[in-house]
Amino acid sequence: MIRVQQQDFDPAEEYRALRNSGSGTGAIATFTGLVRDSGDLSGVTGLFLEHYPGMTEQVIEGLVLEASRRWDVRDARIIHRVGSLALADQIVFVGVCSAHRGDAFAACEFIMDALKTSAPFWKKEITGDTEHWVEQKAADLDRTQSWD
Amino acid sequence: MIRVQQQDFDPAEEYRALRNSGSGTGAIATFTGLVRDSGDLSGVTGLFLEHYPGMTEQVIEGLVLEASRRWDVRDARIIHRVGSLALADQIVFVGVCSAHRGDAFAACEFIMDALKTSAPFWKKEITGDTEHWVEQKAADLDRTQSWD
Amino acid sequence: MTMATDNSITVKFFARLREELDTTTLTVEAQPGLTAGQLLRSLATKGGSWAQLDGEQPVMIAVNQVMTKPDRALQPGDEVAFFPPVTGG
Amino acid sequence: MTMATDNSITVKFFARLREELDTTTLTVEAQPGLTAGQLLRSLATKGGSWAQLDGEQPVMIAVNQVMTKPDRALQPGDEVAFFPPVTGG
Repeated sequence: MIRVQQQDFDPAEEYRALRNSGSGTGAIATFTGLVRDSGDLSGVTGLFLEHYPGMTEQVIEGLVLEASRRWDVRDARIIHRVGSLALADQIVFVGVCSAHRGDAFAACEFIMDALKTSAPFWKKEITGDTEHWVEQKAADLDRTQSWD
Repeated sequence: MIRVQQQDFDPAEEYRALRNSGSGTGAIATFTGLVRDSGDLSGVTGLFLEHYPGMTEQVIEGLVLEASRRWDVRDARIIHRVGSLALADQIVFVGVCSAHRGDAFAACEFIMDALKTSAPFWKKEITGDTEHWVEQKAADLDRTQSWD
Repeated sequence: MTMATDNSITVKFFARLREELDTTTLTVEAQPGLTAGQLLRSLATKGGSWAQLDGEQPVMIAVNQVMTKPDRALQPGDEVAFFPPVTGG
Repeated sequence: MTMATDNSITVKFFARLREELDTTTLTVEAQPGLTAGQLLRSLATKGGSWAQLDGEQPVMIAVNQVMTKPDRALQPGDEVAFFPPVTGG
């Protein structure tokens, strides 16, 4: 399940769906990203998130397929918000369920890392009345390459 | 927050508490373990979980301290159930929030791995009318040692 | 009104590029052998904020919604997108 | 009724050991220099299911609720626990 949407999401609903994925599920790993007060800038009051409709969903589907090739993945649920977000808002959710905990952790972290460097989303930080397009971090590229 | 209890827990409540840990929180990683139908045996219908009251809580507190020394950990919430559990029941919850996603994932997985090899819990698998104390897995020891 | 012919290529811009070029979409004529990188450099010759497309800042390229390298040859009907390195998640 | 004296050591068993020995807790007298490992081997001499304590299966040892090695010397008032490798999570 992959969703790109403006509206907020409820991780509890996603967790319930993962938990109901069958009696072989022993492990559920989830990640949620929130808008925090310091990114490239400090004093961040909000974000604007742009994406490339169509391509985004395709890229994320590819990441889930790749994760499923590498690890035991019973189900994966990914939500990414776009548009205007406020401080402390939820941005992204990645949840994976598996028979085994190592697989659940690895697949969840892999999808999250790869999403940051290959899915066409762009973040603009807002601090009061200034705006700043976030620069890609070398550290994020390194994290993604570490899965190769 | 560390709890060892017979009753079930609600990961959504724990997530809410983690989310409210302050404006510097950008990442929440959670793990939930469920009773699944095949462990040492196949056709598992339930578990019985025993622990060493007092020592358990101390060991888990030590793991949280160790994780906080290694990574940025804003808050960690750990729940482990004991007593009789049925198939698909929730066994354990580990949730960590941090400024950064890498730290949240690492601290969550470290606590979960270390909990499996150093916290005094013992699992008995029940399959119909037979019972079987689960044996410690070499793979679990390996995973814990990989953090050294 | 100009109808897009079978021979056209749609070009899209996103994020900082979209804003700085003040352009969301434009249409160009396909030319035999034209690569995505050549198209990018030809757009850079428009000058002004377009000049940045000529290597000043990293520009990522997708053709038909799949990330690609600059040497990818473009076909009539292709959708090409140029955008800054992605920063979601 | 026997009062636990200042000189006693409490011994606890858990999980498979607790069941097979049919013992949750017992009390032994502290002896100068007695280590946790020596106590374990002395309990093994009771025979029957106790014999397994002499190295047949791995036994983990905690003293005062902290995991320890068999060469740990025991003091009066200590709480010693013997149990199989842990399997929670």
